[in-house]
Amino acid sequence: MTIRPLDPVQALERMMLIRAYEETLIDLHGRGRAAGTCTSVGQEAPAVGVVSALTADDLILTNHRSAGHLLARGADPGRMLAEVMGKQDGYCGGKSGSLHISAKELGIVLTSTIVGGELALATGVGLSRTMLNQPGLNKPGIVACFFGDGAATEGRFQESLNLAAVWKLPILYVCENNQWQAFVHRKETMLADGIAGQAAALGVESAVVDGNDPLAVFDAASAAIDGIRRTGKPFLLEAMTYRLRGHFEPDDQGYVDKAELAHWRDRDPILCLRARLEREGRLTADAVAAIEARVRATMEAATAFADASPYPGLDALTTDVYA
Amino acid sequence: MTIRPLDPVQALERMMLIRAYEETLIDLHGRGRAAGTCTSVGQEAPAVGVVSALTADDLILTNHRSAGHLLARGADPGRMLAEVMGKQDGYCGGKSGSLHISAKELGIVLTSTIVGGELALATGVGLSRTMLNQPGLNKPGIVACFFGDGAATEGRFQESLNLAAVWKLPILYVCENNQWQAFVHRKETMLADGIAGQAAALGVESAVVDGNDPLAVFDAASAAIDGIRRTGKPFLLEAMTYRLRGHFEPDDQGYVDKAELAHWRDRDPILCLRARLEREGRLTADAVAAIEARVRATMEAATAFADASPYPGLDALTTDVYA
Amino acid sequence: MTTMTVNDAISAALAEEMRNDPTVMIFGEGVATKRHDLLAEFGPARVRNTPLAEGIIAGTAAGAAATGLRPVVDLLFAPFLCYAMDEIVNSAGKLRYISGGQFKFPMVVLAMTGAGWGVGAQHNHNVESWFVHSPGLKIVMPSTPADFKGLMKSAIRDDNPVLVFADIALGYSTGEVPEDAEAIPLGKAAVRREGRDVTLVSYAKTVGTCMAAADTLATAGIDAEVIDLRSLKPLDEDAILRSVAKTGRLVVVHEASRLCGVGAEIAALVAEKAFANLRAPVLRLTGPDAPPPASFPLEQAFVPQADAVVAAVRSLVAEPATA
Amino acid sequence: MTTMTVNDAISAALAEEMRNDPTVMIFGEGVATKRHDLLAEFGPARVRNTPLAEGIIAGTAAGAAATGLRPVVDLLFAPFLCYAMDEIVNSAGKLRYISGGQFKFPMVVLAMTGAGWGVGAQHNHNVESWFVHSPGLKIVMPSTPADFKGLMKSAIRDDNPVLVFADIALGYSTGEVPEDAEAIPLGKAAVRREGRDVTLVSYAKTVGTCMAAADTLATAGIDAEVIDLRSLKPLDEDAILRSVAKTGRLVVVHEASRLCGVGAEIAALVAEKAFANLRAPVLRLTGPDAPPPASFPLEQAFVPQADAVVAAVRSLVAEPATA
Ligand SMILES: Cc1ncc(C[n+]2csc(CCOP(=O)(O)OP(=O)(O)O)c2C)c(N)n1
Ligand SMILES: Cc1ncc(C[n+]2csc(CCOP(=O)(O)OP(=O)(O)O)c2C)c(N)n1
Ligand SMILES: [Mg+2]
Ligand SMILES: [Mg+2]
Repeated sequence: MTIRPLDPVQALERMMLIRAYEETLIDLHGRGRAAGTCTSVGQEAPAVGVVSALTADDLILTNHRSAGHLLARGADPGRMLAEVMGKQDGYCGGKSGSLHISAKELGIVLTSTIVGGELALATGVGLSRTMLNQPGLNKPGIVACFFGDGAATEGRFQESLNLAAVWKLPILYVCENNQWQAFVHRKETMLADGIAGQAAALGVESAVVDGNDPLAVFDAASAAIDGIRRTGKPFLLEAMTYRLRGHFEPDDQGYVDKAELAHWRDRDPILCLRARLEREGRLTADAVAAIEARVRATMEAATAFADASPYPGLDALTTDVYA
Repeated sequence: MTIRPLDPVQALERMMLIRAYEETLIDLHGRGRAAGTCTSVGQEAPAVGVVSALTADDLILTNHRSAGHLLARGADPGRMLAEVMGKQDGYCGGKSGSLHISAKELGIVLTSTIVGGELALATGVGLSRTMLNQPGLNKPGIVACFFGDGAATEGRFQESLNLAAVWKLPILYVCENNQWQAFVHRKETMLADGIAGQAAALGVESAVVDGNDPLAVFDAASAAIDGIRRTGKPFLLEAMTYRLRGHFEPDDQGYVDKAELAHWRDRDPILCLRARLEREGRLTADAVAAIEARVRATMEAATAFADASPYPGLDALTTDVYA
Repeated sequence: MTTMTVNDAISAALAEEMRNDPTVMIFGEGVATKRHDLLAEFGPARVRNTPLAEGIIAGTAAGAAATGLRPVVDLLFAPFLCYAMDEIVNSAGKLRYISGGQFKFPMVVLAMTGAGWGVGAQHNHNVESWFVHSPGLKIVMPSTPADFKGLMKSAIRDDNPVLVFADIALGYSTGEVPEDAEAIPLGKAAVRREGRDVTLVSYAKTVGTCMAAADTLATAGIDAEVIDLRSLKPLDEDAILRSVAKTGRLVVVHEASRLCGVGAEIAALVAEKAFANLRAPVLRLTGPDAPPPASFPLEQAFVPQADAVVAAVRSLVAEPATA
Repeated sequence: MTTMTVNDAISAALAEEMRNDPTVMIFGEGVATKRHDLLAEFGPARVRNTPLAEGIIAGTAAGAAATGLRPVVDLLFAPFLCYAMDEIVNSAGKLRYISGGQFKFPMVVLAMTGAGWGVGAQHNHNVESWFVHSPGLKIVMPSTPADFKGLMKSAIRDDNPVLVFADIALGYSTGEVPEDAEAIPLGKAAVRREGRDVTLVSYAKTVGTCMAAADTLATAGIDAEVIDLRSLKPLDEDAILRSVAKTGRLVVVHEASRLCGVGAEIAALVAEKAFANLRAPVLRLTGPDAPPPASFPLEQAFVPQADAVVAAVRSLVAEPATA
């Protein structure tokens, strides 16, 4: 498996699209046109870094803060917005809403907004990769499971990693340690500064990475995925990052320490990458303007699409309950 | 807090009583006079070692394999047998049966046969120790929570230790790592050889002790309890021991490796302590005979008591549901 | 009389009971952040944030309740109770009985439920009937601020585990609450409107639906009695039977799904104990047997509406009397 | 025809379906140890022991089912399902709907339940009605070896999550099973005995109770029809309504507690849809609203007995006909 390097300018554009998507949604919410949602603002780097390191056959599980993962995988922002707005053309026909969007065609399976649900399901998806990767049943691929630092305090974290270790399941666990768990700071819920130590105790190898640097994340994820494909064993990647907005919309972050917020605002992953690329002469003001224009156009088209999509008919209330 | 030393001969007698109790029960079961039960045969040392290191104010939570803990705490074997036989004079009036005997008067609270239940409840008992240990509400004491290596693979293990660490709860977690989890060997369910590493990752100090040596267990438990009383912080003691009989009665242990069983039979905690005391000249054949006679008499009286106890009246079916 | 919202009524009850009894405390995910008034008044020992782990939160409550405290835990949304079923059902609900009455479990579990937020089936699922089916628990689900306050007070004072479900759509609804509101006894329904022709039994938000339907029916000369159950367990069977004895017709209305719901219990109760009074089939208007959808129009369509209640009643009154 | 026990019928169904379909597999605590025949035939990849962690077992099944496998999981005893409620209810039951029909969940959950082992309320609790109330699931609870075999086969082939509850008292009961037994469709009740005077509806062990009662009633000239539901969801409403249309009288009998149980649903169904046919009150004979006790005489008293069924029917037949 050779891993193509991540083009930093493309990564920047993808991150800017994610940010613009979330800002569009915040705006729609503010105008009463979308339900409350948990945004990924500030966490664009693990999304783009990890997802770029996957191949088309790999499967993804994610959680309530999933827009970055979906968009990094190439999801259509129009269908995503439509889903959040409960429209018929949403990925789930409007039945999911913002919190558990899955997109089978993209290999985004089983998004859960039960915190811990993604961890409980991931082992099964890993198991099916292993079982179906046999003569006559070829289904290659590994599993990437995104979850938060809060999810790591649910017992399912231990159960999932332990089973993956014992059964040797090809799972890349990606913890986006964004320092917050809804309205509670991580320091209030665990003594250690992160969760990698627990993985080690369960026999799962791990690495901690700067979760605001998409290139570092990509490298770490690529190395981890390479190991998973070679050994079949799970790996935990802990990306240290920050939730720059509140837990969900609206949330004034009144409970957040101002100094902490300022510290992390200075590390905004998009501003940092952009500044670095400009510093290194790899990005001109024109190129930035071009990206911004493309992103804006994409989001305008997406909004128009979602707006135009009808609500599902009332008969949809009871369809899709049973297969 | 000064800890009195454990009298090894008394420890031996207590262990022999526990063994005799279980053998009585096995016999009763074989004759169709008691329901199936999980015996503590082979695990007498952690029971006697830990419980002897507690004071009267301390509280105990235990699990389905609790006879040793109860008897080490001074429970009446007659009332225990009566409980297993579903009789009115059992500790729980016959409603529990063998698997979840609690005895409030002895500070044996909230026995659970849901594996993991003891861990989930222990934090609450620890919390009440902390909250009620205040001016005007004096309730001193720490909590000892016994659980198995299997329980440590339930996510409640992580959740319980993590909360105890974060809230600084005065809990001695005692894992009786007896190598088996019903019909599954520990090696099939976890990669590490024990669970102490997980405690460390959660910020809980721990120690591993020879769980077939009651004196070593007593020393380790005493040191741990001393630390808990001083710091208020939880501690995990992992006692390496072995389930010498099957999971429950009857169970022919056909699935158990013969060499493993032989290895541990040679380490039978009662035979080992007895041999050692005899070797050291601290126990004569007469003394052993006297102990055996006392134990036999105790169990005969206990059996007679349980036999004589009536079944509860049918009105008991719906009493004690609500307070 | 003061006018207050349901949310404020809950807070007021908590504050008053915490003032009255030093063993009352509250904890849960974000509880100390969100209830900063309580935190300010009662301090961080009695008002606590927890790790994100519903099982250990509920288990801690059960363990604490059995050993001297009166904990209130906020588990946020009803579907999250799935992570705490063992602690609520197998421990809090059963251990009193299993222990033969040695322990009691004075604890309160709070959770929101119901349509109104538009985030779908993993936040909105009306599962109250599970707990009505389970022994040893009490369940309240009020519809007015005064009832929330009075029933919360009783729930906290009760020596048994009480689940309090708050319909999310009612959170900001207002109502009169007596200044010196006393505790309202658990297990007493309220007749919201007297009537002769038909009995409408409901609870939570659909009580309002029934009141609206009754208004419409009145204009057509049909006189509906509206009963607000308030407590689902204990259930006020007398109030239901008394009303049906008078009206001879019954429609039960709730948002929870139909099969084995509270409406089934009430219909069955009446089909047994008021059969001779019944002049028409017993109807249930409930949510469909489907997960609640996120999409706003579907979410609203999930909930029984006043015009459906009116139509149901008209169909009964049109029915030829059979007795 | 072969004579076999219920336990053997379950094993036979598993083996046949595993032979037919390479994606069928089974795992759980001790499954590979206890089902050594399956292990020998299908190997350790398809027959697995797991760590002691019901949540991740069920979650793994759900994840695997959504991505190409047909897992069967054995969760041992019904109360242990409390640890897996999130995975069963919030994931397996809802994620198809939430995803707008993108995924399906062909999985089977096995558990034993009911009086008979004498070990109390944490091993014996009939919670089937919880799952009937929950969307997206199917539930079967057969009473004969042939039905266990045929319904297990259908459960494994079904594309939805199916829970199969095995009444522990029936495990060693025997019956005729056709050699080339075909799958029995889910959702079809069986009329075990035809009759004109009263309909007895039941499932699992109390079907036998009803048959015995019917024999006694026959000697008194009362002709009872006995319906064995077999599937609790989908429920064979037609079979029930057809019978009541004929007999005009209904007694529902089950071991599960009364409130919001399956009996409530059936009584409510009939009170709505067969009201005009009803000639007498609808009676339910159920276990009490209490945890199941361990004590043998109490445990037996928990379960409705034939003489109580006879008395109930006599009270109905004596009742003056109201239609
Ligand atoms: C089982 C469960 N408990 C609580 C919640 C409510 N909730 C949603 S997100 C969240 C915080 C999650 O924290 P973390 O896992 O760190 O993810 P983050 O939101 O920080 O990305 C909480 C408490 C939930 N959805 N599911
Ligand atoms: C939640 C739950 N799952 C499964 C069981 C069945 N069971 C009873 S004891 C046991 C093994 C427990 O192993 P461990 O914790 O190591 O304790 P040990 O029996 O070895 O003392 C199992 C699987 C149970 N009682 N509770
Ligand atoms: Mg977080
Ligand atoms: Mg063990």
